[in-house]
Amino acid sequence: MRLACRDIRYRYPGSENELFNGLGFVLEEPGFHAVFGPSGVGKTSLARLLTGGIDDFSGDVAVKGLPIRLYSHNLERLPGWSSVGKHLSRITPPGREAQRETLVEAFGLTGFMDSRFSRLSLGQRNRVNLLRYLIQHFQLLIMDESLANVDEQTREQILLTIKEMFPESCFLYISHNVVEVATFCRKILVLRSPEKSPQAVFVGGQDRRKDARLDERRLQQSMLEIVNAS
Amino acid sequence: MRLACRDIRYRYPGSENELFNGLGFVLEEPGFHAVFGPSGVGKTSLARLLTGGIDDFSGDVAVKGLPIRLYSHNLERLPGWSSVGKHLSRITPPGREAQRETLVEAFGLTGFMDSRFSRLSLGQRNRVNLLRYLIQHFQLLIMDESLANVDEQTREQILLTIKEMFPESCFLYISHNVVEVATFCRKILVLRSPEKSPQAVFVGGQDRRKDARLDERRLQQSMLEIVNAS
Amino acid sequence: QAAEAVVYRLKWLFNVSVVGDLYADEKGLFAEKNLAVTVKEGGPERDAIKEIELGHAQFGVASADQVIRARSKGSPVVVIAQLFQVNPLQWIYRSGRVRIGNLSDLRGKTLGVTFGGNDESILRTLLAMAGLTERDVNLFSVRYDYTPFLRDRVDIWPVYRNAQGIILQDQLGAEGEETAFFNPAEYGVRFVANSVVTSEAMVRERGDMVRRFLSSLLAGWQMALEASRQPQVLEMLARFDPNLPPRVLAAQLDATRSMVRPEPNFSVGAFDAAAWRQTERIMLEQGLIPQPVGVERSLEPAFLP
Amino acid sequence: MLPRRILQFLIIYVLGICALLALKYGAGLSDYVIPGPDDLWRTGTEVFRPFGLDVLNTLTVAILGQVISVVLAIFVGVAGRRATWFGSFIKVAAYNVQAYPIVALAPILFILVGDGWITRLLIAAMICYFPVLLSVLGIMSEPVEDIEHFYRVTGRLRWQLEVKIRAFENLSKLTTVISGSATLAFAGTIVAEFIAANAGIGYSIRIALYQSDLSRILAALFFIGIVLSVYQGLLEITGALVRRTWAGV
Amino acid sequence: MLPRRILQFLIIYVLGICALLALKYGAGLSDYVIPGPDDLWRTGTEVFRPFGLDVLNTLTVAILGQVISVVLAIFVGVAGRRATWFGSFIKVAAYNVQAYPIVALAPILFILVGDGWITRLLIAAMICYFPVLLSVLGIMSEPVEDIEHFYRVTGRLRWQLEVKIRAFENLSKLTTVISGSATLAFAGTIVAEFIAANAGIGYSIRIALYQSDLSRILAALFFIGIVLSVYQGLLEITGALVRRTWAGV
Ligand SMILES: Nc1ncnc2c1ncn2[C@@H]1O[C@H](COP(=O)(O)OP(=O)(O)OP(=O)(O)O)[C@@H](O)[C@H]1O
Ligand SMILES: Nc1ncnc2c1ncn2[C@@H]1O[C@H](COP(=O)(O)OP(=O)(O)OP(=O)(O)O)[C@@H](O)[C@H]1O
Ligand SMILES: [Mg+2]
Ligand SMILES: [Mg+2]
Repeated sequence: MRLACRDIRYRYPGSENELFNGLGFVLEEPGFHAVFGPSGVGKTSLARLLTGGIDDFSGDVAVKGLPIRLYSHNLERLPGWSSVGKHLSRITPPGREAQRETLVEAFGLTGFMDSRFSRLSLGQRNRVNLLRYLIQHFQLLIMDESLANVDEQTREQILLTIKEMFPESCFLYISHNVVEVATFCRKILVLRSPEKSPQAVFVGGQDRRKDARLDERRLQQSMLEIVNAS
Repeated sequence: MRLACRDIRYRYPGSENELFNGLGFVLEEPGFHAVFGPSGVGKTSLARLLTGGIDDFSGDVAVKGLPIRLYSHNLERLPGWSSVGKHLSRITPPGREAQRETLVEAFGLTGFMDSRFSRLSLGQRNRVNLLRYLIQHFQLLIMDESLANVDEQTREQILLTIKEMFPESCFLYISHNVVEVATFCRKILVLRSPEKSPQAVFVGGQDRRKDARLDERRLQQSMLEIVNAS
Repeated sequence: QAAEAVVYRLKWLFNVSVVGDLYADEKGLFAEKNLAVTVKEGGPERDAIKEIELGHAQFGVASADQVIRARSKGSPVVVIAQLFQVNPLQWIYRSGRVRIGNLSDLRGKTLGVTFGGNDESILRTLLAMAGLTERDVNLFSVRYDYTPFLRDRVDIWPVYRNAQGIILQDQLGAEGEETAFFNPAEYGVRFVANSVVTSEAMVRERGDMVRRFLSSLLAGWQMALEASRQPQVLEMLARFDPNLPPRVLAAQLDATRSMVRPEPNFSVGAFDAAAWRQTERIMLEQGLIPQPVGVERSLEPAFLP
Repeated sequence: MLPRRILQFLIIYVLGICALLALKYGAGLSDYVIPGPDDLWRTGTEVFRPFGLDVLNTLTVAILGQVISVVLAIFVGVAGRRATWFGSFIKVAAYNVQAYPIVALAPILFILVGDGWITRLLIAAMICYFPVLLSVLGIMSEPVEDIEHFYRVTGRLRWQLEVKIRAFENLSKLTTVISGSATLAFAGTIVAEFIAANAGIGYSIRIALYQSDLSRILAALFFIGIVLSVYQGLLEITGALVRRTWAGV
Repeated sequence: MLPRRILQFLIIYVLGICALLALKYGAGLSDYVIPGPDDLWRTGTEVFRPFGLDVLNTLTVAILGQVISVVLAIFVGVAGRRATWFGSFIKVAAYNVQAYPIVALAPILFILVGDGWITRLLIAAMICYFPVLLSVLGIMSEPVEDIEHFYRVTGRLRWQLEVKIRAFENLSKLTTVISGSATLAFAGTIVAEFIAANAGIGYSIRIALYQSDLSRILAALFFIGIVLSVYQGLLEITGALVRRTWAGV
């Protein structure tokens, strides 16, 4: 696989400043990666740009081996006319039912399959939404603050499960939590303000997996690099 | 001031299990407090219950010295017909203009006063929304994941500014970030599942303020207590 | 042998103006001639000639102007009887306040007129005869309801003299107001009103049925207008038009009789060819038809008894 | 709720009658312009049964007409929701048909479908469908991004689902419009009866007009109002029920 | 957009005429039932000027009527949006007035306001206001929680603000309904002219009906369609403009 951006320039119509000003990066290995950066730096915009939501930019996005790229974010909703469980089973591709059940379990949602979406708590909604994307066919999934309203323990369990179940896929996880991205992600794309050059740099993370111990020192090192880069 | 709940019982209509099953706590000092607990435990529900959004519960909520209690959350929006700056100046109580300017600055929103709300990034929206509550008259403000989509650095600055500007007021900050609540909050109300008794316990936090150093050991201690309690 | 089904489309609602048609149906005169006739009410949006051409009806009632217009546009319509000898379309006025002794009395008056209707043609002819132009009078556009007349904003108001005319006379009379009718025929304008029509094809191919139908129909009219049957006829009318008090119905029937059977031994249905020609001439003069149609040729007296 | 509705209608009706009577006595108008109370009362009792039956007759046609028009409006609204050439073509067609007053179309209708029951139904449906259509168009042409996104990007957004999502998200608006449009179906049926039928309350109104009998017209308005209030109330209750069951609130 | 709209109307009109002509020749009907092409053409050129002027006359009344009806609908919709006794009273009143067919109300209208221009305007407004009302009611009675919350809890939610918020959030639905209701204002004006005026295209249609002159009616429909397409198109452009400037999109 290969995901390469070259000299991306973009300015929202009606806005004064360029958001991307020659942004470029190349990502060649699958795995659980992150996009990191301060609020307003353009993470969501980049994600939409990579998945076709924005297309009036200049520059190149070259993609190889990632035919299906999905973008999910934390404000999505499920339709309200039947329970979450029914909706999930309707959108499960054939053969993925077992996978779905595993994820429901790991996401701590077992007790909520009979609820309507509108009756869930915010974190429960986040999880249900992410779950339905995970059981789709995809090669790249962008998770835009998809777990922002979930508690840390559940989040950790979810991230580890995802990494275990989809080792071949490519993820871009957008999060504001340094510790988290440094711990769980393989590469962290740090976005910076358009005045800085380059506008994006990669930092290596600890890529922690289930049953693996974490080297505290190296984690500190990653976090420092991330903070310095941003 | 005094905020006391005694034997609160509540079950959402149509749901099977009790959400609150004899919940009780007493909070007697103002300051920046937190409500903490896993996703779905009932933080939002408790907040709405304390501010009048839910009123068909049994048990007592006794309040003294907190006549104006506001609830704000991270999914609120501003109307779209004019810029954020215009909306903010319209809802500023007389005499609070300077305060507003200070907050805009501290929240990192200076450059966005001419934007419409719908054109802001998620974290920017969060901040604008919180800001407008802060300049209102209130004695208690509940912030339900109000900064969930803001990066850590900005969040830290915001929390410190709030604590400095409103030392007399009472805040209940709902967040999933243990480090954060342990660092910045005075008391942390940890909510637990309804089977456990008591359903809520208070843990002390480090209540960090501007220009104050943090004792790493005591922070670790607080965090541990929080995690153990939940 | 089963009765033949026939649809007969009237020009207006069930009321005194169709009393003969109703009577023929009620008394089974059609059935006697082995016809199963469905008598259908008419209305402002109804046009029997069109329905006959479309095959929705076999017989119908139409006014002379409709017939002439249809002929001028090539419709194969034929008139087999003329029901009204005097046009019931006349103008009511409060005789206590308005005086119309001759045509020139119209000058300066507010005249109700249904623009596009027969009464416009008639009124314009009358005005021309009196040497008046539109500027010498006020023409007031008449519509569904009579309020402008009732509130005395209009001096003379077009009505069917035998139907609404009687009702208005009765209502105003109850308040002590005298009314009278302005009848164009008295000034020589004899615009023909309701007549029985069918299609050329019917006349050509189903002459026998046309004869049976018409004889039953006219017999119905003859009988309905005989003074001896008045109570019976009034009873029937009261069933079809239940809202009117008996005295009004009786007055309506009297008025109708004088228009359909002006003399006691007049044979209902006869053509007044001169009136037809006058009607055509008026329409031609007013540009309502582009060229003469020779309306006599569409009158078919052969089926009259 | 239903009794309240009827009470409210009665209040309005009585107010209206009082206003007319005030005008009558104020301006000294005679009984043939505005009938007096005794006349009104007599007529009212007289026509109680026949008008009651007429209104029920009209109601049946109106209900059917409304069903047809709602189906039609949803059909056109769904077909015309897109900003494509075809979508806007459908819209132009639907709008133009509406602009033609029934009175002008009636002759053409009579040529095409003959007279009778069908014409009455058709006219009722035509008068009723348009307002529903406008709402359906407004609702159907506005995406519900935060729900549709998933289905769109995973290739699951068939038009049925799109319509279902948008309808569900605007359920209360839709039920308001649909239950409100009962009024229009009723008015439409009356107009149809007025020009084309020989049954129903519209037909009775036409005769009353023709006989210049305002008390009968006022009596007819009374029956129309009562029956409509009940029908509308029932529709609103149904709407609330639909919302409850579908949305599970 | 505007030329496209007109083109689409022309296509529909021509299709309609062709269907009628096909019926004519198929069933061998005379010119009296369905006029032939030469008759149509002659009538068309003959009435070009007078009908053109008539339609414009009608248009001015329709525009005014629409403005009145939109104002009225918003007024009633705002007053009736709450689920209170008064709100539902307003609604019942507004609904009932609508249910009464204009033909039945016309005598009362004439008594109250006399005939002429005002009556015409009033009837146009009455026919047009109801569909707008339904939409406004639907929109106004549904809270936009995530925006209103702040204003409500800080005691700032005056009714004006509430209305503004709900209107803004449903702007595209509102503009769809309002621009669509132009059609109804037009039809309403024509009906009013039909029963109450001596000017305008409705009046011309009535005369043509009395003279059973289908070619004139078809010509009138043509003019109505063209003018309406243009008016509606302009309204839609205005709507888009309003959306653009107000929403700053
Ligand atoms: N539709 C829009 N029109 C104009 N400007 C926009 C629009 N959407 C976003 N922006 C601006 O572009 C910048 C980047 O926004 P984006 O949503 O990509 O940020 P982000 O990195 O995702 O931030 P956050 O962490 O707060 O979600 C912001 O300054 C925002 O104000
Ligand atoms: N309207 C409702 N009807 C029924 N159940 C509800 C409703 N709202 C919330 N719940 C349930 O009540 C529980 C508590 O919800 P609440 O939103 O208070 O949780 P929370 O602690 O705020 O969670 P989170 O951190 O995910 O926001 C959840 O299990 C949720 O499913
Ligand atoms: Mg973002
Ligand atoms: Mg919550």
